[in-house]
Amino acid sequence: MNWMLLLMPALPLLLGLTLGLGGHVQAKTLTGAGLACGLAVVIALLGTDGLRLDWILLGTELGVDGLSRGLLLLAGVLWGAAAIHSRTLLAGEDGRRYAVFFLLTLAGNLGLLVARDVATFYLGFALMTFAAYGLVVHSGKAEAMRAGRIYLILAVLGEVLLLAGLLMLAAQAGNTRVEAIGEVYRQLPHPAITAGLVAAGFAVKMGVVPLHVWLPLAHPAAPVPASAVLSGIILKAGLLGWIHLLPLGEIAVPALGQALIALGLFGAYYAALVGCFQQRPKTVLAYSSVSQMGLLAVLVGTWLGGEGDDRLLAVAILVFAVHHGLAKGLLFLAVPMIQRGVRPVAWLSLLPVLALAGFPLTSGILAKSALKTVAPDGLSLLLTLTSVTTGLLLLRFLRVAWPESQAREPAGRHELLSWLLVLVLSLMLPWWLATGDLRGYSLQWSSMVDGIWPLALAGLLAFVASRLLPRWPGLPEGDLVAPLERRLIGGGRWMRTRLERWRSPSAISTQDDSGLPAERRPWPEPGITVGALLLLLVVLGLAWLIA
Amino acid sequence: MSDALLPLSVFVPLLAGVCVFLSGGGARSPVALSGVLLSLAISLLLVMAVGSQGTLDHALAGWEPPLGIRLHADGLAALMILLTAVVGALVSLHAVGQFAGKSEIANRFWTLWLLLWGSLNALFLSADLFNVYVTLELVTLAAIPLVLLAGSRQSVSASLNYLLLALFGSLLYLGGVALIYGMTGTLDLQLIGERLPAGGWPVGVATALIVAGLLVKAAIVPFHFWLPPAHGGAPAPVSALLSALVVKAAVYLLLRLWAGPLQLPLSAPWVAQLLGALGAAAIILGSIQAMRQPRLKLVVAYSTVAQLGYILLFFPLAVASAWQGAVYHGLAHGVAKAALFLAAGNMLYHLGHDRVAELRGMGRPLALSLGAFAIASVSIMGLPPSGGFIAKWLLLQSALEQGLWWIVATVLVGGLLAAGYVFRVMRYAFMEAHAGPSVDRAPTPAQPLMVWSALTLAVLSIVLGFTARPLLTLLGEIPLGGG
Amino acid sequence: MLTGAGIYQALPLWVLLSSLLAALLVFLAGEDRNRLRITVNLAAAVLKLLLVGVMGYGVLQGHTFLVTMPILPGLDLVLHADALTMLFTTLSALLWLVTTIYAIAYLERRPNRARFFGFFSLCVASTMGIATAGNLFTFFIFYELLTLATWPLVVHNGWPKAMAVGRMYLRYTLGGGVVLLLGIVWLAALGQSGDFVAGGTLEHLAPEHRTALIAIFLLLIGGLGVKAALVPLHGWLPSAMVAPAPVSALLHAVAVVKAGAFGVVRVVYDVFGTSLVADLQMNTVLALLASFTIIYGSVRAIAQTDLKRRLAYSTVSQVSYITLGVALGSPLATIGGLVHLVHQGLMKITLFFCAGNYAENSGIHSIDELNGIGRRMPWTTAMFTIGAFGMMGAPPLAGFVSKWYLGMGALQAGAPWVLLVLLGSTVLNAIYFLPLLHRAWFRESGEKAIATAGEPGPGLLVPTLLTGISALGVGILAGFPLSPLSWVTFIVGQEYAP
Amino acid sequence: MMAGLDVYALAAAALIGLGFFGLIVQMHPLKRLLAVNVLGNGVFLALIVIARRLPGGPDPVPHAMVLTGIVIAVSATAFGLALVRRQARDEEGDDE
Repeated sequence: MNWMLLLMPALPLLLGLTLGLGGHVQAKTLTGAGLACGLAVVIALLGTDGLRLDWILLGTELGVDGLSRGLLLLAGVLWGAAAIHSRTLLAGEDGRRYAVFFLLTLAGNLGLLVARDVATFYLGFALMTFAAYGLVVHSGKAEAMRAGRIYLILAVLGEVLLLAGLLMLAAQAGNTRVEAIGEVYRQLPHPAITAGLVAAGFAVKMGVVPLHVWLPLAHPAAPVPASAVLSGIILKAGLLGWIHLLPLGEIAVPALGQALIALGLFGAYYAALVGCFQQRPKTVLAYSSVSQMGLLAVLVGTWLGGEGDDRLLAVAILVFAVHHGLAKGLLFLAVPMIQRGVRPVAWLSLLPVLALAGFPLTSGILAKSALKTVAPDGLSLLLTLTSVTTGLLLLRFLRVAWPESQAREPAGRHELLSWLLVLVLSLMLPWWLATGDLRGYSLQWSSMVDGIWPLALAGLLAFVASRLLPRWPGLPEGDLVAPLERRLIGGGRWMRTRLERWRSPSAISTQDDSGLPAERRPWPEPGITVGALLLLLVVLGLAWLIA
Repeated sequence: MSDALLPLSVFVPLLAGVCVFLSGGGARSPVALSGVLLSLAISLLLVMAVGSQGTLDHALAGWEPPLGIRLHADGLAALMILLTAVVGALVSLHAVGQFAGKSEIANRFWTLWLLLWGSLNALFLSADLFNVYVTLELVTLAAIPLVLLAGSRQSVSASLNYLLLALFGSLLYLGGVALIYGMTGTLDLQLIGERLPAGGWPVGVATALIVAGLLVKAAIVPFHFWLPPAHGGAPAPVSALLSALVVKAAVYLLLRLWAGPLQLPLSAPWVAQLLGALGAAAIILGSIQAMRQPRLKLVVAYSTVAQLGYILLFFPLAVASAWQGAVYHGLAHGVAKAALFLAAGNMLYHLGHDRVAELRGMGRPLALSLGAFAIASVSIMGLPPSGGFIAKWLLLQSALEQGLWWIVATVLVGGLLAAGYVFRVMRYAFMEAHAGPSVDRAPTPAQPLMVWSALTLAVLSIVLGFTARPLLTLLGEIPLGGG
Repeated sequence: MLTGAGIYQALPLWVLLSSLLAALLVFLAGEDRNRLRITVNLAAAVLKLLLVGVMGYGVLQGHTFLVTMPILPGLDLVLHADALTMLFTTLSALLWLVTTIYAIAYLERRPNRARFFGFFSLCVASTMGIATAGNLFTFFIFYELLTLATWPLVVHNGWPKAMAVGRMYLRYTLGGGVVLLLGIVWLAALGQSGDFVAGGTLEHLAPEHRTALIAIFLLLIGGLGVKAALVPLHGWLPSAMVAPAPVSALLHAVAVVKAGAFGVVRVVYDVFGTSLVADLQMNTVLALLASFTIIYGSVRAIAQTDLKRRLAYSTVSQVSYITLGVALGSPLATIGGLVHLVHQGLMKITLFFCAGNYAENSGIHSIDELNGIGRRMPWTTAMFTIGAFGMMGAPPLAGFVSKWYLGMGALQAGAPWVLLVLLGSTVLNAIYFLPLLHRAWFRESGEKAIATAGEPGPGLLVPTLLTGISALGVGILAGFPLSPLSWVTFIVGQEYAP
Repeated sequence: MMAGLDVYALAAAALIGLGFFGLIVQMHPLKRLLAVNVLGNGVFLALIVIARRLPGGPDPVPHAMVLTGIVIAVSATAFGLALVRRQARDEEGDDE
């Protein structure tokens, strides 16, 4: 059974690497991705023993626990749907390239989900991060290139911060196993520094403000299925990283926990507000993701601060992550169909929208309840109020995405199929994963009320605002990045000219075009007269010296 | 029995030379070659005898000193005889090719060269100051006509200059000998050491005269100026012999006098430093001049000026490892320089010119000669593995042991400068050339004998890097304390 | 004398001679005997690989090979084979075979092949000598021989620019050789043979000759630093890029820079010993120097627009990882440094093969010309990607393993600031490599890419693939018993054994 | 032992000085050759002086040395003269 743990990431990896050899792109990709996703679902459902492979990397260990099984299920579903949705892309120009990066990203993602040691986790994380770049810039448009550049800069930054933290862990205990991470932190002289680096490294992926700027750029630039997995599961890799590699529940790092909570809350509001002033549906969704990830950061921060109950927190995080992943993936998959005016899809898409808004009976209310059960006491109002901003944001989404006219062209078969798959599962999976307590709590009347009034308030606010503002103002995508980018580009150009002016030593020696030094004239030589006189001098000198 | 080898090693080459001169027509070359072979054999036997029995002595015709002539072979002499024999034999092979079809010049060459060989052996074996004078003059008088074989006008005036200065030098030397005889009443190298007063003006003047005379003959800076035109202008085999052996003879005498009668005066601190400084100046100036020469053979000739300087560095050091280093440098330089001159001669022979800047693309037609040049250069630069490296190592080590940093610096810088002039040549040889090297006349490829003799010498200069132990055993201990 | 045991014992000598004789044969065969030359080259490369394999097995069994030839009293030519030797010989022997194949294909129909391959073999022979040298004296012999053997390769094209670069190369390397020689002779003057013995042999001199030892150490490092391209002695390396691609690959991955780095390893571990180096406070000096080089090389690489020059500055930076690991002196850092000796070799040779493929196949020399070449030459570009990511230290590639151990070692050695260097270097590597990959894979095809028909022939492509996949393999299979990492761990275990 | 001044010793010194002066002042090769010969004769005379100065009659060894020296000097001078003539001929060849 446990060999599947290796096979699952290895299959897309090898397929991806050998796809360049030729062969049928679509068939291979779909088979490979399908098999891998199938394996993921099987492993997630059945569970398995761990697998130790000492000869791989620095001693690899694979395995699953409750949380990663849940995320693995999410990954299996979303990647499977994305693979189906990608069919048209695979047929197009550069389809082979897309397939390669798709499979590599998939391999990295699945690999990190089952990694149980630091190095392997980092391997999967890095593979996924860098391969995803290929997906972001796939379209080749200037916009995509810019998004890719910023994605890469932040990704490298994250990798570096992460590596620093991991090396500190490794210096203490070698290639640490995930289970033993708390023990290692206890031995560290300054656990807060290490934890800070690790947290910051993953925060880039999680889109914690202010490291979120790549998200609103990358999502709209990437092809639809890529956006879906990006928001749905790739972001969650950062979450898993936090859970695996921070000493959650083992030792408390209050300062860091509070920082995460503060940044998370701020991000939840800030991203939602900025998102309200965006023009494109995928950008709005991206901001929504940032906002929602902020809430997850609050949960992790709470845990890291040493508050709350471990088990409840784990469940809450899992439910929230799966709920958000499915709902957001669903919306991303739906966007092109909605924009083209496929009405049924548009109407059905209200389901995930409502779920994200935390409407009663949707998976959203489950997530919101979970959040409330574990959130620190002082924050419950603030957390509830995020539903208002989320509601506003989703209204904005509907506003910019809603079709102006009837469908000009029908939805593609694969498009529809993948969407339906996720839709069905999104209605069931979160409920299935939740504990009985949580389900019961979510179905209470008070929770329902809590689910409805913020939305109502949001609707009211939206109505008032649209009255007050005849022309809806816009904000640049990626908000903070615009001014920063100008500085950066200017600085980079300045650096570059500096560096270029810095003449290399070879430039001097290669000036000599002919390579021939001018023949220098030999010195004139003394004649006999001079020689004889010198000789006399030597004689006298020597004689004097000896005497 | 084996002490009979001493006179044989002197008279066999001399007689062979005379025979070549007397024999006529087609017989000359065979006679000459058999003379070379015979001389080689006797030299090798002599070296083996010294190796197995230690020092050998022989009084000519049973006449004992002071009126008789005593021949004396110790390790130092044996090594020089070995060098002469090996280099001489290989250069002779080269000469067979070089002078093929020019019987007149060949005749003169063989006669003079065999005479020179005999004189050199006599010089190495001489055990008294006056015999040294005689043999030194013999060497000079055999060497200068060899230079003239090229027949060019420059060589005539160069020879004349050299002759006048050399005569002046030898007269100075003779004056010094006279003074020493006046003080000690003997000419025997060993006895002088015992009888010479410890100091005073007469000793000073005598030593100064002798050393100065030898400096001229050894072409040590500032008396080097006669050497490059003479060595650079002569035919290749002659240049090789002159650079490898003839100048070496005078330097050998300096070492011999230090080892024998004049150790005390020559070890006076400032004298030793002065000689060392002259050596250093030779290394630096010679190398820089070598870099500036437009013609290949002049480059090699100036390289000789520079390389001779290393041996003089012995005087300020004056310890066992420096002794070994200096002598070994003499051997290594002899072999390598002969190879360089032969290789350069092959290029000149082939192209009709040896202008460095026009050697582009000569690597193809002259690959083996260029190879010989390159391999021998390794030793000249003092890079491993080669005889030059071993010598340099020994000199450096003794300089460091005594903390003589200026010598360390000179040796190291000298190596770099040598690389400068060697690679200047190599650079042109490696340059891209579509049409091959420029020529002054229709190219005449060098004969295999010429090529392979150069290559063999070059390889020997590398082999010397691995044979230091037996050769230095043969050399024996540094003769400290006079006699 | 020539008993079976004697022959076996002299294995290092045979390894050395296998390429020395190949060089000789190639020279003598001349320009026109193409078949013979190729046969000799390949046969020698394979033979050497076999010999190295046998030797490696012997070393693994605990046998110590030793050949001694007395040169001067107290001065022997010593060839030996210990675990460290095997690390370097195996790398060289493998890469020589690959590079030979590549070079044969690369130089097809070009002039002066006999000369090229002769010096090529001589160069490898010197490398073997450096690897098997048993004392500083022997090391120096081959170190200088290497200089002489590589110069003709650097100037092989014979262009005026190449000649000028050749002159510069000589100035640096011969100058370095002189400094090194001074250090070695000084050591000899103190009565030390400079034998390579694990843990060093000079500790007893420390009280009396402290200053001299510091000076000697600096001289040795200075001399070796030229070839190891430590700033400010690195100037020759980027310029030496005028050489043909296989030469660049050889210079950067196997022979020259590695010889310098290997020498640093020998000096620190087997001549001085880590404790003495630490006692003299030289480890800090060396670590600072290496760190500065790492950052400096990367920064300079960013500004290069010529592909090979960018790679060259990258080498300047990467090779110093080895020095850094050695300087830090903790066991883990040592593992990182030594394993990088192999890893950097594999990655850099891949990159240079790729650069050679681009140049040879499409005429691409500058970075701007890479646009869209990934579509035409996917395999080459894929290998280039592997190499580039490896240099950045991304898992599971070879560079990651090195960086991982270096980082751990830095913390173990109590030098957390080195972490900043490593991470800074990662960022800088990303800055100068990722745009290349972006161009190659994602930009619109440029002129050169459009004019390209496809991948180069198998002679160029197969070696590239072999090394690229190896760079991947040694990372993925780092935990495998015979991987470089395991081998290095074995070596370091010996060095730090009580 | 190198005792006081006498006419021979002074003459030897004078000859040496004259010869040296000639060698450095004269430019013509023939005159230089002659100067070297004068110098040589001075040295020979000095040797004779040394022979005379030893107690117990003239010492034969310096005499033998002088004889040999003269032979060498003669042959070297002859060779030198041949060279001078050759050089002169070469220059004549230039004039024509």
